[in-house]
Amino acid sequence: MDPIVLFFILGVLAGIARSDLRLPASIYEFLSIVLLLAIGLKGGVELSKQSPGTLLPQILCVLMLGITLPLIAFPILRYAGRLKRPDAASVAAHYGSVSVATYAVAVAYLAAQEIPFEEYMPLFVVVLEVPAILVGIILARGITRGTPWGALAHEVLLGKSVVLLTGGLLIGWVAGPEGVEPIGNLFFGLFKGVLALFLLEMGLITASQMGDLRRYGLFLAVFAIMFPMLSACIGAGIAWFLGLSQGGTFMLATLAASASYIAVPSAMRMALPEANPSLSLTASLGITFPFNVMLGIPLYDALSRMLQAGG
Amino acid sequence: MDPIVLFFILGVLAGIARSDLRLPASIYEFLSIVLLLAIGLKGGVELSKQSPGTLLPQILCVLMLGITLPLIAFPILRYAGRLKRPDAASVAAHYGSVSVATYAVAVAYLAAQEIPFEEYMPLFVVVLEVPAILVGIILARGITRGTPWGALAHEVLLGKSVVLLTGGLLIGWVAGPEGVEPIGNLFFGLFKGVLALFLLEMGLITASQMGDLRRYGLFLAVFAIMFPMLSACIGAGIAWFLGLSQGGTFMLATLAASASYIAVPSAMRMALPEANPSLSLTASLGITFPFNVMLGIPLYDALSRMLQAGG
Amino acid sequence: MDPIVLFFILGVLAGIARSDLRLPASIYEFLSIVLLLAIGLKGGVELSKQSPGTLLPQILCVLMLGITLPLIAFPILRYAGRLKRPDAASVAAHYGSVSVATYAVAVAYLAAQEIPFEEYMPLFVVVLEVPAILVGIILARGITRGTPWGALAHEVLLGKSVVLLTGGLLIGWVAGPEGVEPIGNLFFGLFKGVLALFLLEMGLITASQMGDLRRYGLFLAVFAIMFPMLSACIGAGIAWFLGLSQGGTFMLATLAASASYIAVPSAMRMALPEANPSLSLTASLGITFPFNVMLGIPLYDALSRMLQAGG
Amino acid sequence: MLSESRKLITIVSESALEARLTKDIEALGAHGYTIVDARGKGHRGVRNADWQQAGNIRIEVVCDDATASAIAAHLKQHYYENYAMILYTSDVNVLRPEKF
Amino acid sequence: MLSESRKLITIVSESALEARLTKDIEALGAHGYTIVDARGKGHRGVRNADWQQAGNIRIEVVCDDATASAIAAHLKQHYYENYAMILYTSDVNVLRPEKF
Amino acid sequence: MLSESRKLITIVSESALEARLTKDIEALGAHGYTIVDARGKGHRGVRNADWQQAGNIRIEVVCDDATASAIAAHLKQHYYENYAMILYTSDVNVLRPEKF
Ligand SMILES: Nc1ncnc2c1ncn2[C@@H]1O[C@H](COP(=O)(O)O)[C@@H](O)[C@H]1O
Ligand SMILES: Nc1ncnc2c1ncn2[C@@H]1O[C@H](COP(=O)(O)O)[C@@H](O)[C@H]1O
Ligand SMILES: Nc1ncnc2c1ncn2[C@@H]1O[C@H](COP(=O)(O)O)[C@@H](O)[C@H]1O
Ligand code: NA
Ligand code: NA
Ligand code: NA
Repeated sequence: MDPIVLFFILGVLAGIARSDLRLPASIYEFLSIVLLLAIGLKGGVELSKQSPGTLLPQILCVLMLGITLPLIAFPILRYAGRLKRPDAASVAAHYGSVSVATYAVAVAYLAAQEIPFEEYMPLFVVVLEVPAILVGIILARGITRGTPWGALAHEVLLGKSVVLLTGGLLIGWVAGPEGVEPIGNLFFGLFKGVLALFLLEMGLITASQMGDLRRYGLFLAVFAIMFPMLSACIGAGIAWFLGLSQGGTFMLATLAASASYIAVPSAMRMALPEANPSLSLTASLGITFPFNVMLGIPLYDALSRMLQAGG
Repeated sequence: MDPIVLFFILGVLAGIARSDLRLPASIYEFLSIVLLLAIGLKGGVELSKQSPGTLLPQILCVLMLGITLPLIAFPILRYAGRLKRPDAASVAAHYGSVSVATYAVAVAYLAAQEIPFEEYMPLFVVVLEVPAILVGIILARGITRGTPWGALAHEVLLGKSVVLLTGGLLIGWVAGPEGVEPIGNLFFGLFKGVLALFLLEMGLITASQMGDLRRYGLFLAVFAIMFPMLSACIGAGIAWFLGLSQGGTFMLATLAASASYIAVPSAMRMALPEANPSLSLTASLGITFPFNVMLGIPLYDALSRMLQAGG
Repeated sequence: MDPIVLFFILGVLAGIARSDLRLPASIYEFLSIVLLLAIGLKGGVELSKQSPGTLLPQILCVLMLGITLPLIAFPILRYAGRLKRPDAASVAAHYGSVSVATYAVAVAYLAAQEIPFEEYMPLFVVVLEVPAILVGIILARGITRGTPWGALAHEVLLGKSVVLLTGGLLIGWVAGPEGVEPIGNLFFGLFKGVLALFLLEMGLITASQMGDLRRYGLFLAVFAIMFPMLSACIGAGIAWFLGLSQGGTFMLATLAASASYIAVPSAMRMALPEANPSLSLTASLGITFPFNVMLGIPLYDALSRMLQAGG
Repeated sequence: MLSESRKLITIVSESALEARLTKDIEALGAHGYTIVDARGKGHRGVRNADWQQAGNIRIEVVCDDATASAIAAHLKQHYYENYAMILYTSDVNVLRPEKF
Repeated sequence: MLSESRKLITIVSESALEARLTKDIEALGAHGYTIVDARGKGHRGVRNADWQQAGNIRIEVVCDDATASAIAAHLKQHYYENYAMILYTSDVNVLRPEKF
Repeated sequence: MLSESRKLITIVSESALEARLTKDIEALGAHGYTIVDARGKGHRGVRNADWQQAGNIRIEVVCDDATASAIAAHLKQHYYENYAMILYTSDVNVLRPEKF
């Protein structure tokens, strides 16, 4: 098992055992900034080698993926799960969007096995982050009623994760491979170490979310495991349709399967304050994230191999 | 002189001169987390190469060391030093346990001279951390009276330093040398730099502890220098008995000579609140730590060479 | 364009767009501590190779530079700019002193082009930091009136930046090239990455300072661009007179052109509290710093080449 | 010297609301505010500041009676239903009444 | 609107006691608490929060009179002798009295 | 038990003044103080604690009336003109009056 996953497990166990271990909030923030920039930079460097002609259709398909996923999740949550309308919409938005931490673990997973993939994929992370939020709000409210769209757009598009990913992409794109080389020791050389520390804290946070699990019953737990697997299939299907490599298919499957726990919660708190934030976080952080990191990723890897072999 | 010791001296001087230099508390915390994990990981990787047959007798001897040291310290403190019973017990517990920072400086010291040692030694750090706490409490209270043993065990065994050291050991042990390689840039490549920054802050903290020195009189100062030298001899003796290498003898001597300033103070605050915490910290942080870092380590090196030559 | 400058621009744009991106204050502090130590260490290592005979005249000339610059700035600010006496004196002190961040960007600039320079130059940073503060206070008050010189000397000479630079210089000087090698991964290997993150936050801070720009009118903006160019010429002239290399000439020009935003504001707040701190910061952080980082540095490079070619 | 009395209104709520709350407070006529980061527990459970979504802020505003009432009414109407929030007021004496 | 009065009890003590104090406060009937990290000086010397052992926390609890008295009595009995701690109470008006 | 009354004086000012203010407060007879880091806005603009120069501290002192007045008078005279600062007092009941 990848040692970074062991760090996550250490965090979960320490959290469950109520250890006083904690990464200071400012350090968690710092590590996440470094990860977001590193992912953006790496993607940007690769981006400079792509032609817009290849990218545009891919971007459009990924955008469709981000719109479709919450539209599938919503009726399941609302009718099978009997969640209130805003809660169903909010959870749907979380699962339509992505988790950068899961993406980072997937990157490390491929690196450990030396499997190549379309390295400009961070672009898709940005593209997937936003649309599910809009879909979620419209699902809860319709288009007409008084959503503060301006303030919301500001919150989402200028939120930390979008700015750092996009900023990193642009800097990497402008600077190119030689340009980023002198800052590579920090952003690339330390990537896995930083990710390990980050996952340690994620484990601690996950453990504290797990406490609420009982409150929300079995349906949520089942949804939080089954829906990502469905999403992964859809994501892998689109990747196959786009002709991505096996590594790329795996990445898009994992992205689809991941659920947001940063950008979407903030946006929902603002746009759908009547939705229960703890419900969504328990699902995405307390179940889906650990599931993906520990079991999902090998599954999606197998899935992408099957598709590649079959195709 | 090793530059990391110079960082410590810089911190002490800046502190004494009342400079406004400070590492933020969250950074101090972060650096200590990295050091503890790094030490644990390194030890764990080596552990995977050892057989339980060699380790078990060593662990038992080291355990005895951790029980014996406070039992020797207590009567000295109580009768020669005329400390109150809980104070004597608390100081004894500090000196029976270990300081991970001192261990780290010793590791760097050997690395600079390219002297090998039994690299699974972090195991002994964990083994030495706990027993002196129990001995200290029993010395103060006896076994019968109302110590909250359950809460205390939780506090000690799930305290930050035990969790990180043990977690690091286990991760290193499971992952093995190739497994930890991708996170090596952070945990091993930066080790000495992180240690340098950590020691800078330790110097500042030490300087602030030195202020209280005058309050507690000469006996404490003498004890805080002489007792570590005695402990070092006992530690070195045990190492010699176990047939450890010269490097290993030096390490065990240094571990024995070091005094806790993290785990034990926390535990004593909980289990022996009537003991004066500032008394123990002044001794262990204000005197013993700088003594060990600047003078003790070369002394214990000489000691281990003598033993090795003699044996 | 150097990617570290792109990080700065990213910060400025994110700040202007009111993104919620922020580096935690403790991280900003940490990064600045690492940069100051790294700069000091590097300088100290080189210092050990110099003879006092070469250094002393250079130090004296640089000292003169630090005294002269505020004496030139003051009448401009007071009579052309019609600032109140304490404000004129305070701004003059800012521009007589230096900005370590600007120095770091200049170092990275030369490194990217592989241009050598007198690497003991951090010594000049320290030498330039202090005198302008004294000159500023005397310009505002004369020598006689009740300045708390003792407290002030303490504040300045034991301030974070002087202690870390001087400490780094001394450690580097004592430890020498091999001594600092084991801590080189952190202090030298990560230098540009740390600088990039630091400049990201500097950009955010700069953007927040720019808001006050309108308040202070055109004169201040013009001064904050023109005066550094004048200072750069004077600095370059002195470097030429001292026979420094082209790289060294560029560095001294940049140092002269830079304006303090750490040590001097603190000192002025203490010694000249009636001076408006926001006025000086708007000039030095809101205008001069971005100007130097984005446009000034290439200009001063051209200037130093001309001088070198001409001389 | 400290004879002039004012209201001190203290609000504890979610960190995420900082920008909106300070805007509202200023719009309702307060001349300033002071914020510290906090953690805590209440009807909406533990908010332990482990990471950004989970922290509180504690806002203090010194103002006159009318402004205090206006702030309390506004927050009750707009935030109480959906956000973690408590609010209380007390009497304080100030040094420079013209500032508040 | 803010006519209902309650007690505000403020405790400053050692960070190390956080878990125990909050447990006690809840057990004694308080419905919530707010904590901020602090530093300070008192009879037991400077506690400057340089590192973990040396920091304070400042806990605030809004509650009724009886709970406030119970908390004060409990803390006095169990912590005052051996720990750095101060405690004071004041009167506040609250918006939703049913919460406290 | 909490019958003894004292003054609580709260000061919000620039972080840079911490050392000087605590020295003054002790010199004027207070037996202790508690400090938390803060940010805020007032007549001298936003102080958002983004970096060292731009942060506030919030100091609390529990003391008798005379000391509170002395502190208020001293700060008014020495700092109000040139530094960002507010100050207010209120009445609190304390547990161990001999401490303050
Ligand atoms: N009784 C109380 N005393 C002090 N602080 C409280 C109290 N109740 C709630 N709080 C604070 O207010 C926040 C929001 O409260 P609530 O809306 O009840 O969850 C909590 O996270 C606490 O920080
Ligand atoms: N007179 C006081 N005013 C405000 N805070 C105080 C006072 N005395 C003590 N404190 C705070 O309470 C903590 C513990 O006080 P003590 O038990 O007296 O050492 C100190 O570290 C301060 O933070
Ligand atoms: N009306 C107010 N209520 C609460 N805090 C205030 C108020 N006015 C000012 N402050 C705080 O006091 C600091 C200095 O105020 P000033 O001197 O008015 O700029 C501000 O940065 C705020 O933190
Ligand atoms: Na998804
Ligand atoms: Na020991
Ligand atoms: Na200058």
